[in-house]
Amino acid sequence: MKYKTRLKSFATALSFVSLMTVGGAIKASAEDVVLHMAVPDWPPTRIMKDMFDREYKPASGNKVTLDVDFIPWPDFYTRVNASLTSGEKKYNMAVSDSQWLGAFIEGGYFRKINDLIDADPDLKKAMDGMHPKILNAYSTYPNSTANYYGFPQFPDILVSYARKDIFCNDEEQKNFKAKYNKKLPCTGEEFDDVDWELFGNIGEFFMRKKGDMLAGKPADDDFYGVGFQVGKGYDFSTSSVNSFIWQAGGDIWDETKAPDGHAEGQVNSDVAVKALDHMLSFIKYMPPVAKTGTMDIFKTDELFRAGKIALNVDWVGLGEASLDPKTSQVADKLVFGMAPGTRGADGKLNRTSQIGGQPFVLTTWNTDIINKEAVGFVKWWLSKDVQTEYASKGGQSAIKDVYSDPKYSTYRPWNRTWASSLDYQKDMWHVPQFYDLLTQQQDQYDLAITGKQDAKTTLDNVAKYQENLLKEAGLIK
Amino acid sequence: MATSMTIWEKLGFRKASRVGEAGWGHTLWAALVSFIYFLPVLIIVITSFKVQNEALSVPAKFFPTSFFGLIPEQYVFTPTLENFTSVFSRAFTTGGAVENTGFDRYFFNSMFIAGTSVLLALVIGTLAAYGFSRYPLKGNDTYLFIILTTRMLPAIVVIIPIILMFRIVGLSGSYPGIIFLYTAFNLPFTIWMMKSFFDELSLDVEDAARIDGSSELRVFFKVCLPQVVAGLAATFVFGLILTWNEFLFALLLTGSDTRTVPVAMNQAVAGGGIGVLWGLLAAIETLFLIPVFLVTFFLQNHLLRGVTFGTVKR
Amino acid sequence: MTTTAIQTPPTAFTTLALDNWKLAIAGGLGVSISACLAMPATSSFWVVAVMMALVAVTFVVNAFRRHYYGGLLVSPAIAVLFVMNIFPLLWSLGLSFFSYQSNQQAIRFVGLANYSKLLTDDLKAPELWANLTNTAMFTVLTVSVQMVIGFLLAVLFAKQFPLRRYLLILVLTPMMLSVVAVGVFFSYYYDPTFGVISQIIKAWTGEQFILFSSKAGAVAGIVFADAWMWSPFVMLLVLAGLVSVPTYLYEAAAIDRVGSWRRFWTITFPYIRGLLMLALLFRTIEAFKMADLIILLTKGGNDTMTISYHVIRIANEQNKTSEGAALSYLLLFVVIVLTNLYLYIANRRSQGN
Amino acid sequence: MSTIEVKKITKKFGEFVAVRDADLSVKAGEVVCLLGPSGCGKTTTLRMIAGLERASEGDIVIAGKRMNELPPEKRDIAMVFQFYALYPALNVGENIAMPLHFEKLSTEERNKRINSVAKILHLTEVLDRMPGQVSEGEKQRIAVARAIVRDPNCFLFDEPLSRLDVELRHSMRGQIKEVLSNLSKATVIVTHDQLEALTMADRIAIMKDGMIEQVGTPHEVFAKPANVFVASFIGTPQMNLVEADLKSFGKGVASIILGGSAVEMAADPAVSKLRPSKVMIGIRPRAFTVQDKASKDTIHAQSELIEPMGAETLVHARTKTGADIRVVVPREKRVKIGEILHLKPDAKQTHFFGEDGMAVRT
Repeated sequence: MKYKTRLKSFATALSFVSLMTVGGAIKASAEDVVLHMAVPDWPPTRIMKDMFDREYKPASGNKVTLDVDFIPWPDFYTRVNASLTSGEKKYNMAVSDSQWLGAFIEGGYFRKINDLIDADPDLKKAMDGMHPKILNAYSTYPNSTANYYGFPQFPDILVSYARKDIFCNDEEQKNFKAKYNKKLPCTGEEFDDVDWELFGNIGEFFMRKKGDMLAGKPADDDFYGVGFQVGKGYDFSTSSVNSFIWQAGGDIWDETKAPDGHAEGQVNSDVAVKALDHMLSFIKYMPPVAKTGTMDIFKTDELFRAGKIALNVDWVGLGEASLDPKTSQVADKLVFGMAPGTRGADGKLNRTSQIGGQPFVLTTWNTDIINKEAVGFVKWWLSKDVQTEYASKGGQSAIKDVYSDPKYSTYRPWNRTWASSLDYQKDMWHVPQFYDLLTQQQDQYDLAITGKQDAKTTLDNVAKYQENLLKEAGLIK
Repeated sequence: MATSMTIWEKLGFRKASRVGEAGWGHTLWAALVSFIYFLPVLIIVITSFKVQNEALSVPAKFFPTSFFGLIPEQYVFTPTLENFTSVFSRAFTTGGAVENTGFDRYFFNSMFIAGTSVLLALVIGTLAAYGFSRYPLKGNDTYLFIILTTRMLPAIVVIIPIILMFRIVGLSGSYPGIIFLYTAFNLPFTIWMMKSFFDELSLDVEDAARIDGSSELRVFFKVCLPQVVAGLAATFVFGLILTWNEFLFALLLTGSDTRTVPVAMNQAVAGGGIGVLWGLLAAIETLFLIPVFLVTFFLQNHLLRGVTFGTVKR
Repeated sequence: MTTTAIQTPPTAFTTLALDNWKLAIAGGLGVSISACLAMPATSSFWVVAVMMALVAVTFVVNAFRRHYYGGLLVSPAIAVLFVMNIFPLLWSLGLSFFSYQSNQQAIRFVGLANYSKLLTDDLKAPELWANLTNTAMFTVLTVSVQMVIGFLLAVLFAKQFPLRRYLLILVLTPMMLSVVAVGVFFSYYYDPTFGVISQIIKAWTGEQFILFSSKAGAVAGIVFADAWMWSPFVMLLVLAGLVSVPTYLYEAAAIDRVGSWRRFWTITFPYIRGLLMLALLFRTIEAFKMADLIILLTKGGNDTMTISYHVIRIANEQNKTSEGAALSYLLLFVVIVLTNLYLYIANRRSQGN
Repeated sequence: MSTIEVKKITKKFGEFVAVRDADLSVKAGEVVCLLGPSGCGKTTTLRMIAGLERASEGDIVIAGKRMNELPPEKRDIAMVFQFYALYPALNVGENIAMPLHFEKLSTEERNKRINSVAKILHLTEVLDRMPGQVSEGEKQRIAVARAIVRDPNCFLFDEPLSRLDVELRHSMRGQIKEVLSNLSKATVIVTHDQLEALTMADRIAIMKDGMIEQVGTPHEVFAKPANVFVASFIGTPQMNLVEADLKSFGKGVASIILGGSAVEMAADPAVSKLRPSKVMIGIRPRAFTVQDKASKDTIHAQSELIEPMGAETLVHARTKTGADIRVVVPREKRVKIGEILHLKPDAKQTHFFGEDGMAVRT
């Protein structure tokens, strides 16, 4: 009797288990395909979702739905990382910052797409039509090899945001000429030609106290010369420092040279130290928040939109807000140029710069039907018409056919700089240890930016840590 | 002969009429302190009525009207309700269509999840507290200490096992999952709090009820429970306040359908290709504050009585 | 309170009965272990779960048959806590003895290596100590500020006065806010350009005021925001103590012409001492876990990194699950030692009086 | 000089008037009891004297100084609270010492004072104990000790004996009276127990509904109650108050109809002002003599209930009209239930009250 009771309870438990398993295993029917995608919540992804819903007709005839999980930016990494590493297998596609690739590929979450490209000539054509620097940064792992993983979702570059009303003011032009014997830039083309020296002059020149004359009027608040990202959060200061180091001819630890490339000696080379010092020299021309280590891309953008900065270098992806009079007090006073560079001996500008933006990837647990529909979606997404429409709505494209169309530069004022800037884009590490490398480096840069440590010590610390870590990981011999 | 009262006394600015009681003079002091203390919240509420461009103006604009020219123009902003409508529906891209933001759902989720889990914790925790108080086990204090210990670790430590567990059980992104988790999250506090209430009750009444032939259940429901209503209310409010704003578990364990407001709130911290949408964030927080504010306000008397009863006389 | 336990003879170990919890444990353990060894993780998890359920059922049946009401009442809570807290805790305790990164498939048993590395590695140990010192500093500062402000607010609200109800709720509001909103808005208040505080100071002194330009400023800013948010919690507890002091004692003190200082220490304080200690315990535990405000305000800049933020970085951002787990257990150890010390002192004090 | 004068004080709590126009003066060395049923305003009056409540109107003069606005600290008074208000965190000695800190005495002086009061009140043994560890009677004595340890303007006692059992109460009454008599301070004692008031007070102020009904020595209030309330409140068993018709009055004799019996009895000449009218006749239960047969000065009543009280017997009897009359007869006098009694009231202990309830007396 008692034995029976026990058996019965056992059976009940078992049936409960099997019920749950069956419930979890219900798959989408062949006609109904749902693509689950994790994306950050911001306009480029919202536009994509909107276009998909209105325009996408799958060639297969299946009913394809794109179920997009819009995750707020500040938590995007945490959420995606937790979902992937816990084996939740929730998403079929995900937007990923380019530097996350290694971590999630090594973990076995992101799918290699070479087979899909090879099997599909249309997709291959689309990939070939992409700017090689973008393709390299967004898709390859190990970096610069022919192993592909991602497609561009929103490629992003740094540009100069400037205040036309101030730069083109006659009085200011005259005074600047008198002081530096240089022409103060005013048009977009003139801004394209700004090097860091002129950038520094501009910074110094436009430092104004409240009540000082600014473009013929007394300033209503303190005014600052320049701004770019030097924040401690995420990759902000690293993005700026990387550009300076590359332009000076130095380099960060280069994963393509592993396992022979060392961090010691490279990361803290004299060139790198000088480059970091160079970058630090501009902080005095920035709004005071830069000295607190919290001047991230949003803060400098916010200060610029509030009319506190003359010249700001920031991502194109944040540009829309400065054009919108609802969110920007300088909406009608803007001029854009390429991000500043370092002038070489030949007089040409070296503009090598940290790339922004994100690719999106497929995950490894997708079924064939999901993969098929995902590829269909990708091909649609990378097609010329769709990319053109995307760009016209405020997106950006890495497809040559799209951005080389003369109409492209009319979509947004900064698009003029797009094609020529792409050649200079470069990315930081893609190795799985990137977050470890990044946080320690950000900590160290923060000490330098807030004036607690000199450039040499900073880079020495970074180099020592990286050398140690990468050795442990087997990436340095 | 009537005592002469000054005009001030008539207005209420009198000395205390008895020890421990204070008049309007004290109110004035308390109002000043409360106002200063409340100021950061007030600025959030004010900001919720500002458009983005005015939210960060220098000098800061504090007044919705100039009060007939009393306040200089530079401190006056134009109040708008736009942020509040934007909480629920707005265009996500410049010139894009106005879409539902899902916040109606998120508000429901927050209330449902927090409410259910706090109540559940209250039920389970009260039973356990009664057990610990009336039928002490061997090593009772050790159990209680272990229960308290579960609150000491940073949540991040247990998060990976919990995600794994939820994935296997299929609770990920579902209501029951997060509700059970919050229940567990609230239990230690509930048990500790309720146990101290039960410890305070006089056992004579219960024994009398038993002698009168009441069952153990009846003793619990009819004799004990009515005596700790204030404690239940206080525990409920504390639990609600702590659960209402929980962020990390909600971020990692809710899906897009079960997302709560604290997580969705970050839409306004870096959303729309712009940094903080000050007005929107303020509007979300203001709306989000209202339910818990009202609950606390209406249970305020219980809150004080509850806390006192449970812990002082020990 | 006597438990009316009915003397039922204990079930023999070998009897197959629903109240034979000893056999259930033994059997369950055996089945679980073999399942873990033989089956993939997803299936063995279920087997373990069913075995645990079985053990739970036998316990309940046993308690019910023998009228162990205590056990019956406590069991739902224990079950929930076990599944949602203790089991994951044990799981991560186990992980702390392995070398495991959540974004890599490889897992390897390393014993105490994670712990010893944290404590002795010449790169990690100094960082750990620096973070621990910072955490201790934040805890001491924010908890003492909270105690003082909470206490003063409680004194202000202890008397009965008109509109008290409405003013009190204003003061309670900060702890109802979301940390995200508090962090973001305090970073606005502290902002050197837009911030209200900086604007006022600038109008006053003419000097640019940058709060977060030094460690002292950053710590002050973080402590201020945290204390602002949580002083109402302390206030509520202290207030509860203050209003529980019988009025007649104050009246007697007034008659006896007792000075306010002596009145506080001899009459008021004994009533709030227990609550102050309780507030101290709860706030100290929470302060030890402080991370989110720091992430929102300084991102750990200006040497404001805490141990809890460090754990988040390691376990979450860098996916070093095992190392994070080991670090958390070190932290838990510290907290438990402190709590026991606290309880010891609290007990000795109450016995002393 | 230790005196208390309360002049027309009134206390309002919102609309509710707790005390109305109370007048009272206490001379040095005099003990005045405020007596009345609960809720009559006696404690409020005491608290106003102490300064724990502020008088809405009227003046409070202590030691010749008007003290309306002064807080208790500045009035220099000592008070014993109903629940003793011992400081729970201090031991007995420290409790007694509390009022002395204000005087900034040297430690020896302080100890000397404490020890001397402790000796008077037999507390020497318990000085080191906590209030939770002493008996109820000791608590009471500690409260008294704390009051008399200093030399205040006056003493106030709020229901000092209400929490003690009968025996303790009896002995404490004596102790307190003895202690007070040695101090010669103005003292106000609030009580609802008339026996306490009658034994301890030099004068008694009887309060009802916030008004002082009568102030007088114990003898006065007992023998000459000012009105129906005082008459009924003072004295056990309670005075019989029976409605009657006053028919005529002449030559010091009133003819009345009381409980259906026509009675003639000697009465105060002031009664002449009343006639003829409805009056209230007050007769103490002990003021009856039981006669063998009816006469013109007896009341006809039938016994209904008999309560032996030891030395005496209380008989409840009913008149023809149904009015209840309490009669105390000596133990030897056997009365049976149902027996017809002819009760002769003692004219000297018979009080006439007019329709306004006031005693009619010259």
